Amino acid sequence: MDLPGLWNYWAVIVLMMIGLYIVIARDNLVKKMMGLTIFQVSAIMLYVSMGKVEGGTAPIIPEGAHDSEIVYSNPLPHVLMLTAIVVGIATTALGLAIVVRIYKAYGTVEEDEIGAVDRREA
Amino acid sequence: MPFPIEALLFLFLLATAVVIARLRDLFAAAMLTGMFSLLSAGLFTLMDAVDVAFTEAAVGAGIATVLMLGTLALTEKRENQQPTRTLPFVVVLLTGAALIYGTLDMPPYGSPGTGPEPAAGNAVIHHHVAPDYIKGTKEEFKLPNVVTAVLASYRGYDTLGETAVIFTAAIGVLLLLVPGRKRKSEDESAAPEDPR
Amino acid sequence: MFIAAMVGVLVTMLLALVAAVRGPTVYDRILAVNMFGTKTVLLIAVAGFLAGRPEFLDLALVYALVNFIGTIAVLKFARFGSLGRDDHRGLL
Amino acid sequence: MKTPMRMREKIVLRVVAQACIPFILLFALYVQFHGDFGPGGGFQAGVICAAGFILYGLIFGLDKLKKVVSFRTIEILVAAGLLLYGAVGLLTIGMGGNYLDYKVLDHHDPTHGLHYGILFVELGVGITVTAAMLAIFYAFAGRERA
Amino acid sequence: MESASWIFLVAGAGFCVIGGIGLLRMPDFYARTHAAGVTDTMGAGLVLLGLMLQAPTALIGVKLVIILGFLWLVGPTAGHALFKAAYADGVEVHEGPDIASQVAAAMADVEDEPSPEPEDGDAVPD
Repeated sequence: MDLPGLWNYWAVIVLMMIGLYIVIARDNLVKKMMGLTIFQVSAIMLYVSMGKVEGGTAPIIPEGAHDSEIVYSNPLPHVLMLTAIVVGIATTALGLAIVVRIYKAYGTVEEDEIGAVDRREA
Repeated sequence: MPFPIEALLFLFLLATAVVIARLRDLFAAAMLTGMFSLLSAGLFTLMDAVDVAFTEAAVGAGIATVLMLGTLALTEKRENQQPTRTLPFVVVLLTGAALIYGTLDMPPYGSPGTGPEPAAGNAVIHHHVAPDYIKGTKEEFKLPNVVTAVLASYRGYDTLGETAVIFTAAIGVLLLLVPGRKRKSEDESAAPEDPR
Repeated sequence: MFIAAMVGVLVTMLLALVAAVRGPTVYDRILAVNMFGTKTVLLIAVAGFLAGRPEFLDLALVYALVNFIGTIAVLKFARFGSLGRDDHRGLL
Repeated sequence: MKTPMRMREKIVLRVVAQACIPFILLFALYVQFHGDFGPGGGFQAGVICAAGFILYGLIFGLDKLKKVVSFRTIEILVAAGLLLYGAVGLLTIGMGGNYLDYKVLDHHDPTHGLHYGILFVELGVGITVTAAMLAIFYAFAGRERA
Repeated sequence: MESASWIFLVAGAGFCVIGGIGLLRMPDFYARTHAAGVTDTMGAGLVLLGLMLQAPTALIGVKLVIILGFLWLVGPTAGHALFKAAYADGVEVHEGPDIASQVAAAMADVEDEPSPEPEDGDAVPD
């Protein structure tokens, strides 16, 4: 253990901030969705890394070990994040579908150009 | 020993994320997103979250890449050049600093949940329901996979809700993207009538 | 010795990452990403043995499978710019 | 020169895909029903199953995939999985328990009841996820460029 | 048994690294496919073989065999498809003019060697 014990949170936060930067600083909507994916993965990583126990093993009880004392990592974050991933892809798909519709309506997926079209029509 | 491997994979992840942020070729960025998902799935495995890794690999690298490519096929493949802006950068730096300040009270990575008080080196997360779930899965369910037991039974309502969300999202995508289904089915039913 | 294999796989992943970032043509990138995927399969397999619980090899199989599907999708997109069509223009 | 090359291009990928896809679907079933014992479960199995069909669609074309699994089937299955999940809950109420209280499913041995409940609930999740992912793929791949 | 497994593991890791270096150093795309193919078949094969020799139960060994079989089936197929797609898309055979002239000088007879290969349907780069 040479690194400080909180290194995992810091790495996750840097990752999260890269995702956030893509979401707020880029105009391209598809790129924004990619940033959202990065953000989502890092949020999941935050929870999963909290559930890790030093010297623990995956929360799947080995055969014939029902009575022995094995340290397991915390299964609760795994369960919550498992569903979060699938819901995440579903919502990503919805977002991408909206992007496709926006492209059809405006002919562009760049946010500033969409704003320009809106202003012209208003 | 797994420790440096995880840190190294984190470095790979960060590098990939930075490259995704900088690339203007969206097609290459989509490929790198798939790679990013595979990497994070590997990291999940090293953190003992086998089921999460399973899902992330199948979803993130498989379906998400296909979806991104499907979107790119219907829209532009390149991102416009845009001026670098300072405000988002400042916002991100401030948010990151605040979050890092927030982690200072967190238990160190991998700390077990021993001891009664949430002191340093004692992760509260391992205290409340998790030990009960593991014990219950062993004694009541007699199933090896704790995650499945919690997912389907202890937190069955959650999972029902998540399934409903997936259902809703699928319906939403169909409503948004499948054009004129009503008209099309009328056309199909009208087609046999036309020759008559 | 699992460590040696692990280090080898990690170094290869790094090299593939560099190639994926650098790759002058689209196909170079696809090649590097594909190679990266197979290396993650090895990583998971070796990591299971390293952690002393090699039961989770299903994961590695999923990685291999997903990697193949991703490569085919990317390739189809790169060639034809569309995913659904098969209008006898030849497949990949 | 062009035409025979295309023919050959078709052959290698198609043969490999034909060899792989049955095993992918089998693997999805394994993940679905082995989820109690190893890593896996409805979510993962659903995605893998959908990935198998998507591979078919990528290699043989969306039209052929639609002949295998029609759009109408997908639409029905998306709802059917969720309804199966809900129906298990209603069944447990009907058998005298609480909503999603699987223990009452087997009067002799509550543990078996739990196993049945998990099995059916995971099956419902698997069906919904498979169908939802396929529906999304159909929606994206079936659309012509604007 | 154990030492044989170690030899396989180290050799596999070595092949992986060599392939990775090749991926970066090879002059053109088609040569790079060969480098990547080395890691997919030799590297992965040897590493998995080494793991197989240390498998604690038969089931794990069988799973490793399945993974190996799948990798060997799918890796060359993906490489083949990639090769074809790149060739059909007109990716240049030689990138650096320097290397091109060197190769041309060195093997004047085999100059057209890379181009007939993609037509050969079974020639999977490995």
